[in-house]
Amino acid sequence: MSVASDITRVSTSEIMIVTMARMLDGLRHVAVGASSPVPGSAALLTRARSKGYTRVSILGSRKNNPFTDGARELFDCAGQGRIDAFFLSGGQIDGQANINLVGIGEHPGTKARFPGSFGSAHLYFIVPRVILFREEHTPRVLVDKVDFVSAPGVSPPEVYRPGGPYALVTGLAVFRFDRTTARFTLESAHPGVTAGQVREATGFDYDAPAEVPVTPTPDAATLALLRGPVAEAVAETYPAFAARTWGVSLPT
Amino acid sequence: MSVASDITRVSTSEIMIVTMARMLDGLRHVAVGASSPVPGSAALLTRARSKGYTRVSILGSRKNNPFTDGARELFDCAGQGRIDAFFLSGGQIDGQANINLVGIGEHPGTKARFPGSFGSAHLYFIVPRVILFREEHTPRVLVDKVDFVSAPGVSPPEVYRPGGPYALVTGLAVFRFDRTTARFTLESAHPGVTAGQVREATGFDYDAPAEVPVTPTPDAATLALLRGPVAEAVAETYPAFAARTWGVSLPT
Amino acid sequence: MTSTGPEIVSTAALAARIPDACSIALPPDHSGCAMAVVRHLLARPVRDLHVVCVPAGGFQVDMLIGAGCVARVEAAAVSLGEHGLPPRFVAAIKSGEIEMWEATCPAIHSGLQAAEKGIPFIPLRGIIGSDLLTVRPDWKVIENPLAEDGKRDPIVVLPAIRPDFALFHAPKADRHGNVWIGVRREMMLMAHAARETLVSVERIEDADFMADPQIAAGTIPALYVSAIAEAPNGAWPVGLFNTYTADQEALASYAAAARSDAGFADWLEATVRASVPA
Amino acid sequence: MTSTGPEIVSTAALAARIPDACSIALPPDHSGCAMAVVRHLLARPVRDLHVVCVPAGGFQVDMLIGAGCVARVEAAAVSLGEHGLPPRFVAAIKSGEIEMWEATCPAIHSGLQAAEKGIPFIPLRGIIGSDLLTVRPDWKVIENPLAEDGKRDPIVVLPAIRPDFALFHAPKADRHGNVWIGVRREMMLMAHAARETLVSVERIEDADFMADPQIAAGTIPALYVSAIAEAPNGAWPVGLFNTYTADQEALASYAAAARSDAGFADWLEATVRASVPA
Repeated sequence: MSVASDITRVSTSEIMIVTMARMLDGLRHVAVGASSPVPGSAALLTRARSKGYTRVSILGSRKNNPFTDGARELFDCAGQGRIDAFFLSGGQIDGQANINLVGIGEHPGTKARFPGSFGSAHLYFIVPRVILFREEHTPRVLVDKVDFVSAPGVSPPEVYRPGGPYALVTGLAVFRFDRTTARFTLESAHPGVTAGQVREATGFDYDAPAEVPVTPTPDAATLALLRGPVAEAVAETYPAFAARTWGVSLPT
Repeated sequence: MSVASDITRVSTSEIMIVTMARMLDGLRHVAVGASSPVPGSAALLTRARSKGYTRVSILGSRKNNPFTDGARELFDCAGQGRIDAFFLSGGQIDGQANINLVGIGEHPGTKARFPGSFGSAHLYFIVPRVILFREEHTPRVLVDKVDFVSAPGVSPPEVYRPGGPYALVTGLAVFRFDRTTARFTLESAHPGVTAGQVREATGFDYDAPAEVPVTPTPDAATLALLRGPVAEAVAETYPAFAARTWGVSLPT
Repeated sequence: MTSTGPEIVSTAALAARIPDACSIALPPDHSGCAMAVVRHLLARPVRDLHVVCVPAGGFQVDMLIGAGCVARVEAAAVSLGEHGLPPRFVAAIKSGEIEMWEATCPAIHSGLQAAEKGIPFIPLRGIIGSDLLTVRPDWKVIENPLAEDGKRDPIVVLPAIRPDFALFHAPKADRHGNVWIGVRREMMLMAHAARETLVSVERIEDADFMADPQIAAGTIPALYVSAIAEAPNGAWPVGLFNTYTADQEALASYAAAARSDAGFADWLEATVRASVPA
Repeated sequence: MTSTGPEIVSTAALAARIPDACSIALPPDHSGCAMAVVRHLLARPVRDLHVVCVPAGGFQVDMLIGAGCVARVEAAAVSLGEHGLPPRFVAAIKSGEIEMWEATCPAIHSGLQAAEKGIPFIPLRGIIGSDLLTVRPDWKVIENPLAEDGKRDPIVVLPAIRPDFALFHAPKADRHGNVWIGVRREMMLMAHAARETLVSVERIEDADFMADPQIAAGTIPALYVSAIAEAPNGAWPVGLFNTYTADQEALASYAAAARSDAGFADWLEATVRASVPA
């Protein structure tokens, strides 16, 4: 068995990538923000498995950025309903799926300052399937209530909102989000992580089944695809990540 | 004396061109709509006399159309305050400088139908100096009240209106427009036309001085410029007009 | 690893995708008109189109009206330019056969930009006091909600224009379905705003326009394009920017024929016979 | 017969056109940053800028803040990307030295488009329920004036953003002052929206970009450009699209130095000494 398909050594990043890729199956167009290597890898894996049916647009990529109308086009394209999935992270994420990309403490972030809201306050409303991701899974990040709402998880019925949160993928677990109850449900814990550890690491309340499933690990074929051609495609946009994760560098 | 500067044979088109060109002196940017050879010639004459200071943008011209953002750019550019003068005509023009580009009779034009309002309903408000032109000077065209207001001559004070009508140039005469009184004043009658003839040919009431001046005819230098290099530049965009007016055809 | 692009089909198949009673955005004569496709629509004939002229209609719109394809025209103007008034349009207006949604050029562009941006309305300066407002009840005057306190600032708001289809002709497409339109970005706006975009092109090149920064700058990405047909000389008898000029003789002959019902009928029969084999 | 184009000046003269307390639109690190010009602003230093990041700020904004040039930042984010948080920005936020106008990317683009179109406001979907509305009192929620009768449809409206200046770097200009930016049309939007546009370019070519349909498609017409400076490698240390990549070592060294007041002061002194001869 080659290293490329050694399923006994799967990294946390790979679990996150494969989990997110499953959530993209069958979608027509997946967009990824700049500096998001894990979602970017998930999207590229989905595209590879879809035999090209799934279109992937990665901001900051030269080869995988199809836009020709300037920086506004991603948002316009989403507004036209042409983007099916997007990814957002947060300095804080709370139990109602509110995300905070601005800072801790009084605005504008006197205790800790994050970069800012980027496109979240718009895309979170517009893109049908927004997948939240954050590798760090601690009560510091997954809080009961965010200090600043960059973008809210749910909206009153009169607010135009075709999109919203779909799931939250961390380094420990996978949650699904229910937009009607505005609550997360633990879907699975990653291999080697107990339900109790997830509960302890999470600062917000959530629902969970009596028996918490284990997050599926990728099969050998998926791993081979991910560590082979997908890793190479990832390296074009995220060279540092591809080198760190798979020891892959760009073909010259 | 060459034909090119024979001031004894000046056509009505040339009088209109030279008159309008005088109204453009010192302006930074003059725009001209498609299929408007007389204003287009005036703008190109102004540019030639300004030694390039005056920028001319002609819709439908290849060489004199500086726009790269699609058909909306002319209007956006005007909205930014970057266009100092524009030209509008009308199937009907009335004494308050209302223009009708839509039709005669009940809307949508059951008695006579014109092409439509084009950009008039916007540009008439936005461009500081809008020059109205129509070679036909009859009570049929210059009416007391237009049947359909494509764009009004004046607006109430609360309406944002940095622009509006400046003058009306016809085949017989030149009028100035006063935006505060909403009335035309006869400025001059073309050579050989009497004040009485103008009054008789005009369907709306207007002010006039006791002595109506004669519209100045171009001097020999201006005529030579117009019939020489300017006519050649005109031929690029308006070949039929340039051939008809000056016997000029495009250099091949 | 490229995504599935637009389908490559015949001009007939492209026309067949346009159902009766849809709304369709068409460019003006001097931009890229898909005349070879339009002739299939004339032959069928398609019915009850809502034609959105971007922003003015010309020969293709007059032909479609004459062939009975059009229920409604939304336009800042319809004109044959140097060839005068559009005879079938004028006749249909007078007979009341078509509904006319008067507009002004920037209102069409702005409405399409609103659709492009996914916003339900967009403001536009001017228009207040124009009779356009009396014949366009869907346009409204509101007070600028961001005006200084106590200051009146009435302004027109227009609804987004989201056509079911955009149909146009361009110089070239690449093997992925990217379409080059150069500075004619009204066609890019149409493609962004419309639900589906159908394009005929002079030629399909075995290239990747996105890989060339200069060509990419004037290219509509394939993701906006549903289907493409190769149609050399496909804009004839009007011209195609940077490619060929209009066939003035054919245009003049149309303008003359279309002056009467019988003349148009003869023109239509000959045109359909010549361009759409039975 | 061409019109008088923008003036060709030095980078120092370009910087000198930017007065204290003006508003200035700047592109993000991956677009075209006029770093050679910015170094003159750091050396002066210009004061009290209102910086509009289109839509996010990076190294140049952090440097300007560190040098005391900035009173206010309007941005969807400020970030050094892979080089982490922008230290001078974070320090200035914590000390209250700069005022932060939080935004979200499409709000910046939409505000500039409103200025481009000469409209005072523009709607944008989303945002409702975000604390952005509490810290941006100039953004308002209104009811969609074109909503179906009786149907509630709250929507955010944003004021137009009309910067006094746009400043950026591009690969090339022609002898008339037309500036090629390719697909980086955020810079064209900036040029349309700003009152004056100042551009540095890698090189000025003895050509007419408008005469070549492929180049014209990615070109900002000279009429929007006030002045141009030739500055080879002018985006360094950040990269320039299609031209050169970022100098990661120089960026890392900045990010490290800027972590402390003293480290930034040393970096600034060395930078000014090296790039702006006394």
